[in-house]
Amino acid sequence: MSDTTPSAEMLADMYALAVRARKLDERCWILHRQGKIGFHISGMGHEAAQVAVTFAMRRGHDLLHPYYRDLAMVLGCGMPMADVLLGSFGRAGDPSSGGRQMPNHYCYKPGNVFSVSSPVGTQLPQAAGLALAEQLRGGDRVVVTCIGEGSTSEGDFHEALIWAGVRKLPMVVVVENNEYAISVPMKLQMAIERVSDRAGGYGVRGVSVDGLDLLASYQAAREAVDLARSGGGTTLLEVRVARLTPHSSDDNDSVYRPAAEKAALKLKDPLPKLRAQLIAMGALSEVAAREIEERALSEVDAAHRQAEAAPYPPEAWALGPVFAGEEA
Amino acid sequence: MSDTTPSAEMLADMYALAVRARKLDERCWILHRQGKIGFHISGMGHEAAQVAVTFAMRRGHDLLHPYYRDLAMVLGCGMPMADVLLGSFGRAGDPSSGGRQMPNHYCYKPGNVFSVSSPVGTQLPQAAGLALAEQLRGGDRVVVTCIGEGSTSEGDFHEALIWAGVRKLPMVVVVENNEYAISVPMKLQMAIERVSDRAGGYGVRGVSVDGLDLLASYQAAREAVDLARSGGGTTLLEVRVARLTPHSSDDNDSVYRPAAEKAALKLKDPLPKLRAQLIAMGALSEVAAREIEERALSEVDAAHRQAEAAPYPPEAWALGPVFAGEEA
Amino acid sequence: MADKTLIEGIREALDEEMARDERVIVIGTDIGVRGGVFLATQGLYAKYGPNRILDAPLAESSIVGVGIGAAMNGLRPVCEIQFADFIHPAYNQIANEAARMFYRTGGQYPVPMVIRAPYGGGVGGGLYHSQSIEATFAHVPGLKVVIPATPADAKGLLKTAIRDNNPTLFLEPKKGYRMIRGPIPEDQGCVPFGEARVSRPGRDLTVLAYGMMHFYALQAAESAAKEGLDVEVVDLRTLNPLDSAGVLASVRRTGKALIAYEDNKFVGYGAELAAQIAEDAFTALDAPLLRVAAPDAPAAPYSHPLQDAFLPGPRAILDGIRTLARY
Amino acid sequence: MADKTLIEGIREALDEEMARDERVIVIGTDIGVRGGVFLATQGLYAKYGPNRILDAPLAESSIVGVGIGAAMNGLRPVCEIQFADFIHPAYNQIANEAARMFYRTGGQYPVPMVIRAPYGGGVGGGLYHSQSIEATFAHVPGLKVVIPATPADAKGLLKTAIRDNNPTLFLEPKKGYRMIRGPIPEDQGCVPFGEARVSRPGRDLTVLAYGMMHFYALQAAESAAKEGLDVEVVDLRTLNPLDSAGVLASVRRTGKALIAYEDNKFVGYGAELAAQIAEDAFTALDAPLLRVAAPDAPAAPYSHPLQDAFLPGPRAILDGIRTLARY
Ligand SMILES: Cc1ncc(C[n+]2csc(CCOP(=O)(O)OP(=O)(O)O)c2C)c(N)n1
Ligand SMILES: Cc1ncc(C[n+]2csc(CCOP(=O)(O)OP(=O)(O)O)c2C)c(N)n1
Ligand SMILES: [Mg+2]
Ligand SMILES: [Mg+2]
Repeated sequence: MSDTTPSAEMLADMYALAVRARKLDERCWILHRQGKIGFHISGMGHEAAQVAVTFAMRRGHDLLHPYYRDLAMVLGCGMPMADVLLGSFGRAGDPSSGGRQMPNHYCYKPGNVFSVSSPVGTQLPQAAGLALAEQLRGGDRVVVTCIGEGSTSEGDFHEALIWAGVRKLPMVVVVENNEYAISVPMKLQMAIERVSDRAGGYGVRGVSVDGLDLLASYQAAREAVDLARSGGGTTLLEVRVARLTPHSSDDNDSVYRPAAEKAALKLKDPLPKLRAQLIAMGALSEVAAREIEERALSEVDAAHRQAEAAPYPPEAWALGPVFAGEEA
Repeated sequence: MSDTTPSAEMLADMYALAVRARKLDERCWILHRQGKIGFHISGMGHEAAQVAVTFAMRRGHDLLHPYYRDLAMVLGCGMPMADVLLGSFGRAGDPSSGGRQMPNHYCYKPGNVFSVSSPVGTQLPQAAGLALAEQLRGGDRVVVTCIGEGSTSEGDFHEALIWAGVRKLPMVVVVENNEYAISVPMKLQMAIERVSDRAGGYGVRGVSVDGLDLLASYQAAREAVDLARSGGGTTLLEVRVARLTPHSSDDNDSVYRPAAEKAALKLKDPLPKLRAQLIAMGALSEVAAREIEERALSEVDAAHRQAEAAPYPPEAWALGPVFAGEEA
Repeated sequence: MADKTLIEGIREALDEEMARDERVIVIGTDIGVRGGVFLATQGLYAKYGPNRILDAPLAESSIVGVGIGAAMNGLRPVCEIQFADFIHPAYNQIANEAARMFYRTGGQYPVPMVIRAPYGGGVGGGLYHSQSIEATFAHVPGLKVVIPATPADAKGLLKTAIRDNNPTLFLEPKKGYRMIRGPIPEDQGCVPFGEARVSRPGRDLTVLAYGMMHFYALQAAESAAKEGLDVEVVDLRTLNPLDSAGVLASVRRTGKALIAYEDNKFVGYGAELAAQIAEDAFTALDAPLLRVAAPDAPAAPYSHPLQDAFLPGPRAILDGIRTLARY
Repeated sequence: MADKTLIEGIREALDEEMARDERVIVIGTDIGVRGGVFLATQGLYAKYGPNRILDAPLAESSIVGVGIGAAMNGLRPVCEIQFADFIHPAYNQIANEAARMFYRTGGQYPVPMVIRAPYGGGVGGGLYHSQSIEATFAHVPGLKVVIPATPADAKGLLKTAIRDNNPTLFLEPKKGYRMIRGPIPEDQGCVPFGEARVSRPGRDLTVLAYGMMHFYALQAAESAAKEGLDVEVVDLRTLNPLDSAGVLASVRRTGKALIAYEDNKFVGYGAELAAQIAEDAFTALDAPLLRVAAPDAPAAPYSHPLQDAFLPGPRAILDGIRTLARY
């Protein structure tokens, strides 16, 4: 355990990543309310778990096939804030898709981040394929893929986990369980208490962890990534998180989420908790924390300015490229 | 337990059903070798388990959504042998499909047997829907559906089991595990020892039983059906059986099945074992057993004659009916 | 009679059919308390309860597969797929199972089921909230495919679909949910399948369209009228069964046909219309056929300039009308 | 040069491409020791081992999905779907994922993957071992669709597919696996996509076909010749990209076109051919277009008289030729 305990420096970096994601996320909601961007889907409440998983990876070396809430993860894998916002604004410079996909459908090749799709669950068999290729060539890269708990109901989840078990793939399947799929509560997706209970049926390791607790999540993620790298196969890692926002900017969750539950959400926010914890541990001073927060905000401001000023894609990008050119 | 212990009479009936299925099955292989029928896929080695499950049902009352190996089950639900053979010969009188589907794609409405499809696994969500309708209207019919172990890898298996768990559906999912999916061995389908280990991930009951042992299978099936009827939800019932034949008449299993394994298959045949057991128990005399066997053979002969003499469907049946006529 | 929206037509049909026939149930995601992401089922959960309005697990293949089973056991399910783009996981249950069940059982097991799905672009939905899927499914024998273009038809055709004993894919032009308005008669009944509607008579040429493109076709025809062109617009309403006779009759009258669809052009539904015309109204044709459709790229992109460049609309149809008229 | 079968062409292409490029792997069910149910991979497991020939779980969506991932991580998978009828569970991974990946990443992530599937009827396979699926997939932008009609093309087109950087659906007319024979040159190389082949030149009319129907078209043309009709037969070879120029050129030469396909007629691939001809070669047409295709019922039934009644063959094509010739 001790060798995976994060240093004070790393803890500060982790906090910085969580804050960067949060500040950018908040800005997106504002931009949406201002009518400047057409859509936003948020990672708020998932950040601690996402940061933990990201830091457990060898970032830039390992492969990430994320889902739409994984803002902290893609930032952690090196995607600049401005690049995220270029997507939100649908601008040409959007490295995910050149403005073709909806916001938050991340792709960031320099960071080994694969393209987020809308149809949920499709990334899982693909992640298994990424891991299979890695295994066949004897590489040491681990594949991390993420999915919401509701989306584990899709057949693709099952099929991917079968591959994972049968071939002992070097993969971590992170289920970000926020207990809702839009309005549908977890109990209508599964008759079990923990998503990780599904692991046994596939012969893979199953772990559930409090995803609001960054340190616990980091330990769990680190073990899973290390195990995958050392040939021990796949872990189904459930992080229990909270969706602090409506499903997306198109959603009104007060229709289906009890007022008391919504009110109690503030208490679940992992960030204040993390901040206090790190200060108590001495990993962070109040001053350093505030510096991190201010730096994140300036970064958001700069990214916002840059993205908003960026040009739209040329119309021709609507038409292609559809097919890759030939090469031998 | 005692009230579910089969009477001697019932045991004799069970043996009779197993023998009828076996004799008919053997005839089909002969007819195929003679070039009289185009295809056969066999239930040999699965009969004990199938008979057990069938007798655990209220036949004609409960619903059966079987798969292609379930010859003993459809006979048990009242399908006449001749009707089976009309399908094998592709004749008009085939009650399954009027000659439209391949042989062994059973459907027998008078016995509440739903139509077998070729794409494996599709029957499972449909069976969940049958059970859902039953539950919603407060009916007491149980839905039994069957699938091979290889086909449990399909996403549809997962999705159906989720419904089963979430809604506590009155259903029994029978997995007939013969350790092969055509040539692909079980270990390439799952990294677990027993298919029933998959039950835990769905919050349904999981049971594995020696499907070569009719009495053990009957107890297990009876418990599962009774539980379903009494509101206790779904059981995933794995019956461990043996595929005594190649996958189908199109297959040559000596390419992939070790000779020693093939030779040892005879020892797994559930029928001689059952016969000896019933005689030892006093449920059957040697004479009675022989009578059952001879009666089955005459039944096969008669059915064979009837089916072979039956007319082909009119050409118009190729074109329809495609759509059901309107009714208010 | 105050105008209503297309989505109101949908909701009224569901409500009235559920009230009329207790075998009708609705299965889908977020259709319960949430009332559906487009609010098609708003209020129905409160009215009919959890045994009639069933929030499903997020698993489209099972939404359809469970629907098939329920339909074969006495119910009449209406399955909602949240966006047409997400029907793809259910393709097997729809094409191999629902559509083939009646034929494969020699008519013993009808599957009285409706699958509703919002489809089409123009709402900033990008590649996966904009797709047109009608050609893919109209090609499947045994499946009916319906697309309403007015609120009254939305109601009347959905009622027919629910009462029909066959699996029916009911595609709703989502951009039109609130944009397309019109009267719905108090006593709006069933609108029969297989009857196209001449929504604007004209002599110079025929525009064949459905869904949102029908809405645009009327606009284009209006503009063309100002240029002295008398354009007939035909709303197909049901794609399978297709009212071939109605289509051919119009083309025979005008001698020219523009076929408008929002889907990708290549092997799209309009190709079938073109083929039937070229086979059966060949001698009546005074000009080549002309298709106005989306390019053969994946789907309408998110970024607004790209979306606009991608989607065919009134302008593209008007251009086509002018081209044909000049011929 | 001794004649070979179509399936031999497939096997040779796989073998040579695997030998040539170690990134090529094969994924499917029963493709290992069993060598595939049609023996397309016979001998390859022994030669290339379990790290190149991977027996998959019985789960088509994952066979394609895993293929996509492997393709994005440096391999060049050839995924085998045992029968085209069983590709339906993978429709989502093919249409929403493989085909859209390159576009949705602005060209960053090509998916160099081949999906092979035996298709078509006439082998007593009933509803689920007889389907034609080309129209469904040719309509998907971003996916190439190829159908060989000769052993040499089977080899040459499959080689091209494996080297192509795009997802390619490679459909093999299973009835022709052993029935279609012909020479395969020792040095058979890649056959380019997008080039239709005039397999029989003629002046009176054009028959457009592919796969098994091309085989029948040649037979029908032979019979027609005896009646004094000089029929041109064009083998499309690749359905997407379609060699529109080649198709139109032939039709312009002959003035008449019969479009033959084994799939259900309605919204089938032939509709697109008809549409393009009616749009772009209208003035060259001397007669209505004519499609010869399967009826709009689920698929070829099992029982032989029904199967024969269902499937179009040389006789139906010949009848069509006569009809067109008389016009
Ligand atoms: C195949 C498919 N069906 C439906 C949708 C619409 N949809 C988008 S997100 C979502 C809920 C996903 O819930 P969950 O997996 O729990 O993830 P969360 O959003 O809660 O993080 C739904 C239904 C979709 N994107 N894809
Ligand atoms: C979706 C689909 N894929 C492939 C096939 C071809 N196929 C028919 S049976 C079979 C093996 C099934 O194995 P299993 O489920 O173990 O049942 P068993 O035949 O052993 O009883 C396969 C691959 C099919 N019928 N459906
Ligand atoms: Mg969730
Ligand atoms: Mg098996």
